[in-house]
Amino acid sequence: MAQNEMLAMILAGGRGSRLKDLTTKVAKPAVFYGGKYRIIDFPLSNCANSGIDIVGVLTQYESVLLNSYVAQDGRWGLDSKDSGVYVLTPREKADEGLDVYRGTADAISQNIDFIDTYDPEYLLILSGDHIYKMNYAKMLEYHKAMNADATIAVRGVPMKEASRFGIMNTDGKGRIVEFEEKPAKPKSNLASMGIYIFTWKPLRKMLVEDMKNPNSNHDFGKDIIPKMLNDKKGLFAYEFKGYWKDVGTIDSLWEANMDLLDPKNPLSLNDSSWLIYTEDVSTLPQYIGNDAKIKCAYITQGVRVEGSVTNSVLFTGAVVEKGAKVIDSVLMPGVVVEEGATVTRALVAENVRIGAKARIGSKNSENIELVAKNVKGGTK
Amino acid sequence: MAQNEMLAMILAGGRGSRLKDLTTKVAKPAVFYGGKYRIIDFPLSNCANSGIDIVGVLTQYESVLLNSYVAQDGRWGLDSKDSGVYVLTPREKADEGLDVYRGTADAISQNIDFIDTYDPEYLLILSGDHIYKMNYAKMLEYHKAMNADATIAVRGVPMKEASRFGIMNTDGKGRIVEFEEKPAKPKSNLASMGIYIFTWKPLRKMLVEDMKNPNSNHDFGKDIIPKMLNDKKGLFAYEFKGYWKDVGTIDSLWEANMDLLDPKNPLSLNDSSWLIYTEDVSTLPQYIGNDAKIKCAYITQGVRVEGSVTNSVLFTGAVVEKGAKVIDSVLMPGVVVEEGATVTRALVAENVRIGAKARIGSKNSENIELVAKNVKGGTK
Amino acid sequence: MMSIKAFGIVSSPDNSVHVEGLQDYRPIGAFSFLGRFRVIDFPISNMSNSDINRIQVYVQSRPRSIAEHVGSGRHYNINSKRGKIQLLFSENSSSRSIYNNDISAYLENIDIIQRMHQEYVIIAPSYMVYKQDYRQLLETHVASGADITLLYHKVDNAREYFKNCHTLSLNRQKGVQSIGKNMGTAKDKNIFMETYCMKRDTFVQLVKAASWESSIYTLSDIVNIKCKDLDVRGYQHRGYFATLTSLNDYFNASLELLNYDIASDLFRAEWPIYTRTTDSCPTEYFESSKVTNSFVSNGCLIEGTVENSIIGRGVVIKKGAVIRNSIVLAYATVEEDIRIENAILDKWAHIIHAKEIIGEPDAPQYIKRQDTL
Amino acid sequence: MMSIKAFGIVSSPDNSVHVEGLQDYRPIGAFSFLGRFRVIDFPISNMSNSDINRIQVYVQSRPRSIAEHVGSGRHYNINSKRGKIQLLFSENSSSRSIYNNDISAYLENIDIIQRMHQEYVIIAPSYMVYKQDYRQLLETHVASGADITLLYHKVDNAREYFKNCHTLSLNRQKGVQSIGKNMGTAKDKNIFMETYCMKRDTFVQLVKAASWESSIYTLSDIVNIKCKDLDVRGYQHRGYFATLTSLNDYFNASLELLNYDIASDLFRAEWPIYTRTTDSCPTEYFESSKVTNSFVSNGCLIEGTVENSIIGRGVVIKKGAVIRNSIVLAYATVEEDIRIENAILDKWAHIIHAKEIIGEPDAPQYIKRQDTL
Repeated sequence: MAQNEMLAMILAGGRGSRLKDLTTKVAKPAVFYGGKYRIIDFPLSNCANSGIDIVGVLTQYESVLLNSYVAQDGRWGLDSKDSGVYVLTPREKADEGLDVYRGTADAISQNIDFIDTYDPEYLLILSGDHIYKMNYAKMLEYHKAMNADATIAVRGVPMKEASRFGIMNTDGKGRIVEFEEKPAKPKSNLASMGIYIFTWKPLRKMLVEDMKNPNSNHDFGKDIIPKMLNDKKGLFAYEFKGYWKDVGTIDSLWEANMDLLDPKNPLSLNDSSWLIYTEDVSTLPQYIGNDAKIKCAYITQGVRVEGSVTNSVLFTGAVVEKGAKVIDSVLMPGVVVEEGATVTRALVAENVRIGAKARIGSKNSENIELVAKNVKGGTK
Repeated sequence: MAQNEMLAMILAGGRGSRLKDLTTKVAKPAVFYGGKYRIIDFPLSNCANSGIDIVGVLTQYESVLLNSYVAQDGRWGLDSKDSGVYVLTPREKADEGLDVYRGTADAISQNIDFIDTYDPEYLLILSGDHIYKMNYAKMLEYHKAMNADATIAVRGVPMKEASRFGIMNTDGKGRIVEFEEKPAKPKSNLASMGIYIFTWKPLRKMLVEDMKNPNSNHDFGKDIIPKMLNDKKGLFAYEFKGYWKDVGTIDSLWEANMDLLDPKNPLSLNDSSWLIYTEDVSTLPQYIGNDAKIKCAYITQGVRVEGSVTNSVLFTGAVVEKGAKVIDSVLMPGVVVEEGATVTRALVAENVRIGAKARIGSKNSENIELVAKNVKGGTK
Repeated sequence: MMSIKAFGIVSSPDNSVHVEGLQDYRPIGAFSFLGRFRVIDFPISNMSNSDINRIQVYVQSRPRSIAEHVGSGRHYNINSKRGKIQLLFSENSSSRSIYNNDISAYLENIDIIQRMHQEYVIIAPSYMVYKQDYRQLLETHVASGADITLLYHKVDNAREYFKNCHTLSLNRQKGVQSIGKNMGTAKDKNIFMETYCMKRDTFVQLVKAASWESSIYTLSDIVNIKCKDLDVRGYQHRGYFATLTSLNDYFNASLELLNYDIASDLFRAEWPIYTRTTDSCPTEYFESSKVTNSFVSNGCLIEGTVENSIIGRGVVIKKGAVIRNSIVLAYATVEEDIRIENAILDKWAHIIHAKEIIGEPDAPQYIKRQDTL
Repeated sequence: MMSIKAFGIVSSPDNSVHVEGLQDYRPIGAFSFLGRFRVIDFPISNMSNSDINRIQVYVQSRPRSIAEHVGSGRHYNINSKRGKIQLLFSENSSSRSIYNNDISAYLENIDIIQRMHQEYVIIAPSYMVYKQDYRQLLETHVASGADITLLYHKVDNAREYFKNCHTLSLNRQKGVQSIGKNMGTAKDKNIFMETYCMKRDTFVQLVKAASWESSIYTLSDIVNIKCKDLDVRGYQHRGYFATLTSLNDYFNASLELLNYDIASDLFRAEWPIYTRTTDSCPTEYFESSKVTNSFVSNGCLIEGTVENSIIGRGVVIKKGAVIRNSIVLAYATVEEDIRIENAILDKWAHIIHAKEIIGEPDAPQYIKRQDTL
């Protein structure tokens, strides 16, 4: 029975503070992306499509929405008899105080008892805030073929940018010989994607030791990986070549949305062999009104367009009223752009109302404007 | 759409320390009962059968198993589109520290944002560790008919024992005029069952105020109910007459199991109009061997009996080998009683193995013996 | 959802109904409606929203699409333990004979009907689209003391439309005097919505009585006969109402909803119409797209022109193609520069060579499933 | 569950098979087995445990019980988005004609088969009980380079048993030379388990070829014919194996499992047999109960004597009643002092007046569903 061969743990505790007002109420993995999705739909759908049945989601900070969202595991088909998505928050034990997660490794260590319940052979560790499609079953095959202790997914970045990343230097046959965090003079352009497969038993042992180490940051990148390299364990790099995005800022979130308008966009959410699953909604299909004008747009069900939409992504329930113009923008769920208003190069947060004739953003702005509060109508 | 008319919140944070070794690894609501159930199956099944779609389960302490258990909301059919069982643990907010629940009212207060998401008219508050069948929809009808601010379920206890309970004194028409916690001279025998329906809006206001009150214990019984009485709010008692048990000790847990052997047992788990749902298991049906002798027993699937069983309750996967005797006992899941062993007046914890020819418990013991560790074989 | 004292039955049309083309591939209940729904989503959502959590769906021929779409019913928001959507088949399912009617289907499953715990039954057709709170219907039925209550819709265009439908003759007290056929002889009629409310026991008696009297009697036949002996009353429905018992009806009923006010009255947030999601991604509109007054489902790629039309999931409309007053079902592809007007393109149709497909507003052109033209 | 490169087909028996009594109410796949299972749980669990997450179940007549039992398939541990258990009906379902065979069912659904993403198909019957890891079968098939691999079981009692079954003639290299019928002429035979592994494309070609050659050809007929042209091989199965194509076979196969060693080899923790739970409570044994060598399901009330028997869910056995060498299906009631031996009591049977129901070990007495005797 292969079902618990590999368990996935998604680290979803990031505050995402560079996403400003988008993350004051929700954790970063719950941020909206791509017309109908939330970012965490990507790792969760990847797990479902890769045949992983049990997923732990490690959350902290303001996560009531994220917790409720991922708890509905039927959204990703992870609700069959022995499947499930489990929310794991820091918790109080009978003999200890209540604690937060101190680092990425600590988040796993605190849940060793959860993992032990399923007795997996391998542990997959993912980040909850990356946008990409990846078959973890293939990565596991590679891990097994290499007889690895740990396999780290990497992707090639432009050499000149490599010094901004955690860089893996390999022996040319995939084996990692060195790991450098943001090296001044990078020797390779293979950046860690924060996706790890560990053979569970030896990792478990390391984690137990690491928990007791007062000098450790309890972090995979800072402590566990360096120690494994030091101990001459078998660490291998698994190169990923598809679309991948870490949307850390408003500008990059906007950009990732705009990428979907490219007809050759490699994320191709249309591919029926690797669907991304998300919350289901009960709405009308999208309605395009009598006077609507739509050019280059990514629009989902429940949207109503009576005005003009160009180069934009519109989420469920967004409304563009008559005479309103939406250009180079992202309208999150429930946004209403009232009559005659214009929205340019902006990212409008959930349920925000842009008053009639208001003008938001401008064609030549350096940064994308985040609109997180209702905007009163303009006069012009 | 009636679906979120009433939300249920189950307080499942009790340590249950009087259940000794049964609750060192699991929280009390996860303790086994009745051959195939866990205690929390009762309030959860009652919710499902009463037509409640959204249930929050408030846990703390050692609850990884409880959290995973209730997260599988399909077990109670609470997995349809807008239904769900949500685990709510104490959590850290962006601006505050991480905290435990300070009292029953605080547990609700800390989750006001969760409740607000569903915007219910009424809030049902339950305890996770009581065994009973109750239609909360009927209690809600009563709450509405009385135009109550709060309705508290009560049951008649013998007058001489009334001083051990929280007693509700009513005006004879159901209206509560006084609440006395463990009164020396009880005026009534109506004991609170810890089941409340509140009209949500006014309760929400009270909870927000209570959170700021430094002198409050943040408890429904100690603070909220007395204050409501003081404020002359409409509090009503709803009398419940069926089987009800709070299994606080090993003896009472054993007793509640033995109650099921009574052919006239009023809990009647056989009633197809009010089933109690629980985890599904993939096992053989129960197998009764060639030399087996069974008299008065409550036995579930996956059990194998080759020996003799009298007056006992056997959980999934329990095995009674040849020549072994089980008398007046409860064998929890996976217990093995080896050849020739005898178990009398005992409660044997999950997966414990009683060695061949061992003798456990005695016919005339005052208390029920809890066996929480493997027992080596006897010599006799 | 709190449960009420009624179970639901979603009925099949009898064999006198046949919708040209579409019905060759699936029963009416499985017809796509407004792009993302299927017709059967309406009766089931009405029941679910009315707190009915035990529903029997009667299926006749070609049950696959209904069986798959309804599935376990979780997407209809019905508790999967306490509630249940049950598909009931009739063994004569494939035969087109007049004996194969609703009564014979109920008779075949009469044990199951008799074992239901609920005191009342609401019967609604799988081939009509409307919104109705059955709690109100049941309350009115119980309060009135009637034996049977029938849902009807007052129309003033019965001469031209509703040709296959039954009508109710009502007295001043809303008592039903008889059930007849709409012969198109008058413009004002009370169209019977094939929706019944009664006690389960009354229903069982009617089914048995019908089968004793004549093996070709339908439920409406026997109720018509019993109008003399029983207290049968009408309950008026208001709002959008469509019968889908001919290709024209289906075409008109769909395009009528392009009036957004009518559509948004049928689809209200407090009365969700549930359906099974297909997890398709948003629709992509390209540089050259021109879309007006249309409902478009997810997963489409649109480069061409779409006017006054309903576009199903995953449809591809290439550059220069023009779709007007048409219904395009899921996964159809219209290649470059093709013109389509007053047409219904069935699922997976692929229009490559035909330069034009033009029907009439009152006689839409139907293109078969998987046809390559 | 990781997914493999094959989809699954659970096939229906052809019309030559008829199990007296039981099959009047449900197809063999829906027969109760060992109290808590249904026969179809075995092929589906084998597939699920073998990482097959797309499964087509072909149903012929009386589909309700299978449709309800299989439902959305979540209880078979298949991802409900990525995977799918699909019920496929054949339109001629009710007809008993020889034309209504497996090939006609596959032909009717050939589009759906051709649209499957997986390269291989595993076909297993809904009327046999065994445990098999199809990953091993597929690996062997692929490694051998064969066109078709057939699962078989070596038996030494083919003279008395397996009368309705096909047999394989194998050469030394396990090449299949022909598929024949077991005529009971020899005791040693390779019984064909009606289980196939091949490429989806090969399967589609066989289905089409069969229908061109003769409209009464079955899949095994065409494979038999193609043995000359294609590389067809056998793969030997070991362990418990039962065919349920007659009432006797059903009776014997069930009671054989009362040998606990055989039963626990078929039901292993690492190879769970999934089924739909009915949420019944544990079984209650009273003061006067005497039960030996029996499998008992949940929800029973037992006051009487049960020996060498299989007792379904919710069965009531009153004081003084004696059940011996029998199979009692769910919700049957045996009143006081009644003796039952070598019998099969169907669901909801109620034995009140008949003092004795006695069959023979090789000719069990069958009592109809809901019969009151």
